[in-house]
Amino acid sequence: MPDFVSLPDAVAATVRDGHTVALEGFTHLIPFAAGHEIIRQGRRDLTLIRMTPDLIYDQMIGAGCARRVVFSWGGNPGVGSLHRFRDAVENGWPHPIEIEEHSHAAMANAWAAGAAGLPFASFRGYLGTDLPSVNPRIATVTCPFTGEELAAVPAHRPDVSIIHAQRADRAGNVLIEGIVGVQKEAVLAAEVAVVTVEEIVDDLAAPSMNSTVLPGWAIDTIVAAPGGSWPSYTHGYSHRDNAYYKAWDEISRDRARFQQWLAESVMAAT
Amino acid sequence: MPDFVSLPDAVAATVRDGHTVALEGFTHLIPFAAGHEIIRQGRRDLTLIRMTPDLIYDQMIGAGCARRVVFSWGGNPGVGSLHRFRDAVENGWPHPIEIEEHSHAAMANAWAAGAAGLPFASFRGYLGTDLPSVNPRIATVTCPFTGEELAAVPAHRPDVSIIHAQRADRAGNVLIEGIVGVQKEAVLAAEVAVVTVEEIVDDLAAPSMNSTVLPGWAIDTIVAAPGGSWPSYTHGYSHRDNAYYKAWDEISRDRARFQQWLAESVMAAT
Amino acid sequence: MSDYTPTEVMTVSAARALSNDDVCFVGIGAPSAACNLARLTHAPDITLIYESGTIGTRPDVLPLSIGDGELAETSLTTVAVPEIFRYWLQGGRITVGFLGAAQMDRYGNINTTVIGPYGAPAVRLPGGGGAPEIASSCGRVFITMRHSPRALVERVDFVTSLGFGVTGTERAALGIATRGPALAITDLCVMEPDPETNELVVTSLHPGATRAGVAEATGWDVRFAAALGETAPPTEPELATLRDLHRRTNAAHAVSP
Amino acid sequence: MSDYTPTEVMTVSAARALSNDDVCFVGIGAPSAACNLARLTHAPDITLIYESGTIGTRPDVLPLSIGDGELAETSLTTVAVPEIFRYWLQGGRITVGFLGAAQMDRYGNINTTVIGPYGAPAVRLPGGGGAPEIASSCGRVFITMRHSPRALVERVDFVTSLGFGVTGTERAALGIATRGPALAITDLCVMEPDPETNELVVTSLHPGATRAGVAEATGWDVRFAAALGETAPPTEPELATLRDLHRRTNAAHAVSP
Repeated sequence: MPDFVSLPDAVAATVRDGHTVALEGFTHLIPFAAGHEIIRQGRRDLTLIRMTPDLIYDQMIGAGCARRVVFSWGGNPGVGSLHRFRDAVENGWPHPIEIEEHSHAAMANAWAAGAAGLPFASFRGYLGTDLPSVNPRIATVTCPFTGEELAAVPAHRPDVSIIHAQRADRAGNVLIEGIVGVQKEAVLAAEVAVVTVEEIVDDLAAPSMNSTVLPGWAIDTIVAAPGGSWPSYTHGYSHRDNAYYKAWDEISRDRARFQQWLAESVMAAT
Repeated sequence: MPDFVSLPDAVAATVRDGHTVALEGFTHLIPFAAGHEIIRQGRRDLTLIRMTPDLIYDQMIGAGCARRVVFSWGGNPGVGSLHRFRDAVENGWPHPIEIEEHSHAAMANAWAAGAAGLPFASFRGYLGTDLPSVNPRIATVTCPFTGEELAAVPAHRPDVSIIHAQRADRAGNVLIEGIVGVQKEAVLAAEVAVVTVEEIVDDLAAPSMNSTVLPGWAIDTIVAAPGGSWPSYTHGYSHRDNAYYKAWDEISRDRARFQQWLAESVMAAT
Repeated sequence: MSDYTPTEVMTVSAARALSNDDVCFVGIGAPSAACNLARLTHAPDITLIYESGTIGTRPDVLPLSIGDGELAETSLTTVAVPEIFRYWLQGGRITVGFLGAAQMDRYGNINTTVIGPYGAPAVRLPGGGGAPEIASSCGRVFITMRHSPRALVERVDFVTSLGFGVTGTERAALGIATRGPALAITDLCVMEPDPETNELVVTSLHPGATRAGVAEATGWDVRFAAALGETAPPTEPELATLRDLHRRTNAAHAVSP
Repeated sequence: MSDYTPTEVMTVSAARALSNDDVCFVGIGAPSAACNLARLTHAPDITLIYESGTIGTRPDVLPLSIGDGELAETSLTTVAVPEIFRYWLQGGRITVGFLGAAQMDRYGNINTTVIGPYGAPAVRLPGGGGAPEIASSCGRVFITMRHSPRALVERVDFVTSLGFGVTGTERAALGIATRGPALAITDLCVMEPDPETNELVVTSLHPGATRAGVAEATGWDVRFAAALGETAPPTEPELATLRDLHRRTNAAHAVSP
């Protein structure tokens, strides 16, 4: 059974400088509250894995948490750039970061391979693209039956994965509904899994025996963090704050404006 | 949108002598009615793929439909042997059959690879066993990152897959609930997919947006076949007829008794 | 009705290229608008798949991101992201994939990764996302983008997604069986690959666009089809439906929930 | 209470070896009875996983097959079969896997495939099913089987599932990190691997069993642990719970639904 602790305690107990950390969630269920807590606790030199870095990694990169980012699409969806991510890559601010760049197909397969305990994933991908020439972690394997050459990438195996979900019961079983993304894979691929939830309930009330439920024994830490996915959303509990995603473009564009936001909205908050 | 036809028409239009055919369903949702129709139409030289041949392939083998069986566990679960399967393998009755034998892990991975359009599946398996020495379709691939040698098997890509499911709507979308097995993979891996259902309804009434639903455009043929999984079962519609599974042991043990059953219960039925 | 924007012509043209039988892998922005416009006009049964895992989705409001709640709520079914990329995209079930581009060359090769050298980019773009495998696994690829000489270039700085390759022949050489870029729709014209060379040539000019204007806005020595057509202007129902969709969408995205 | 069968002792002994924290990959027959007996007695929170995809299942009646409806209905969640084998078994999340055997040798190598040559079998057995990967991926493997010289043999006809290999050292040589056969429970005794050689040695005799009887029923020159124990007989609550379970099960399986 997982530990039930506060968000500060969960982050303090699990995330260390230099760790490889994944805060996943595909548009839906992005664990912003946990990301802010990592910023507040001043973690450094993290390798951050996410398919879509999104605002959460833009904020963590701007705050100086990241040494390396493993990703497949680094934009503010429907809005434009991730300005803090760009500033780090283009100008080395607040410090230079390394990037390991993949396609979505590669990242999704790498998550599935990590969850499955495999060392690598193979898939039909990267055909005719320049990505393998700039990413040494893209290789090939040959089908022993047809001779077809397929792309191969290492499995994701983060030290810590943090996801947000709808709810947990008292035994720590977690229900995920709606766009389930790579939430299950991120939890199962990690050495340590932390799940923030909207609420902890007596009865999980899964709509079906086939619902996406993670057993409590496969999770290390549960945190009650209502609203913890904002400005992302939690299906059944909140809607995506698209206006905030648009507003982020202005907040993040300028270093000073970003630092003001960081001080007021993250560091001063609890 | 799939065709909505009768079971005899569906089998006549899709299953040809010499085809590779899969009638899947893991204990649950085994498409017995379709198997009996294949027997009645006298199909021969089929390569039959199923993880667990079960009574359905015991019957088809005894009736002379099979040239080759690709499988991973060939027993009557909880009861004992599949006597018709054994008689074919041990004594060549009604004629010799070839077998291609795997583990469940290999078969499940081969289904997933087939659904994913890949030529092969790799997994950590068959370690230290004799199966690779008797099955040339078990090979290895080497992880390009760690050097670990993994097992590899060809993807399943049958000419025709037939599954049974709870229900379809008028657009041919199909709901599967309960033990979903490899039903989705079998449909998506096949050249032609036939689904028999308990009922065709106006509203699929899936309990959740995350329910296992196959879109109508991914299916070729829908057949209303209420009770079509008996003596297997359809969650929400029927229970497994465990007494019949036990009775099959006596029916199938003797060739003459089996032939009598075949004449009375399959050939004379419609 | 002459009062429409070049972007509207682009979106309407893209929508018209879709049919009821298409299964579309939909990107955000113009592709999403085009696919949903098709669904709300002549192709009510078209299947829209978003890479967030929603299959057969019928949103009333366009999503801002690729995984807005509206997409799951109106889907036939919503699956995990690994499944979308493995069973549905790689499985060869998508008839049309839509791509946008920061840069595209005459063979439909696309760059959405960097402007300038990869290691020291002048502009770091978002990257490939689903595009590298959309480009190879979908039956056909439709490209929508603004027409400018900085966007339609002689040579892309980085091949994020393969078109027909640097000489127009690499797709076949790599053993890729899908068609590749079948249609590029800009705010000025429609381009299609030459059946012999695979070079994208202008096959239809949008209302008001000229050969000279297109040539000036293209970074390579662009060719025009012998039978150069003119894009039919948006009809009143098309425009009304598209504008209603955008109106609902803007209203929904303007305020915090 | 002396009125119990050797099979009941076997099942009770297997159940006792399980704890609340175990995650068991359950096979049909004796393993299923043992796991559910543990759950209904001293290990109420034990996690039972059946290869049909049911996780955290709590059946009131034992399944006849590995995918009876009871298993899904009482599960915490039911997933697809590829996921069970990839994420849960191969993912290394199972602490105990149960295997039965038609033949087993002194190093816990198991045959459930054929008696006689593979190409011309005297008896064609059901085959491996989940066993080959259960044997390598579960933290520990428990084996339950009837004790007879035809079953506990000098050398198995076919290695369906690896124990410690033909010399007891192959497991480590193959780089397998899991423990392997940790416990073999027959209707006569309990066997455990020698810490040095990995040979299965008798560590506990069931009530009424003798060294001579076990030696006679074993196809190899079986060894006995220096500190040979005696299996505590089934307690009244254990027997009552097991028999209730079987009574419910037999009643449920006797009639067509």
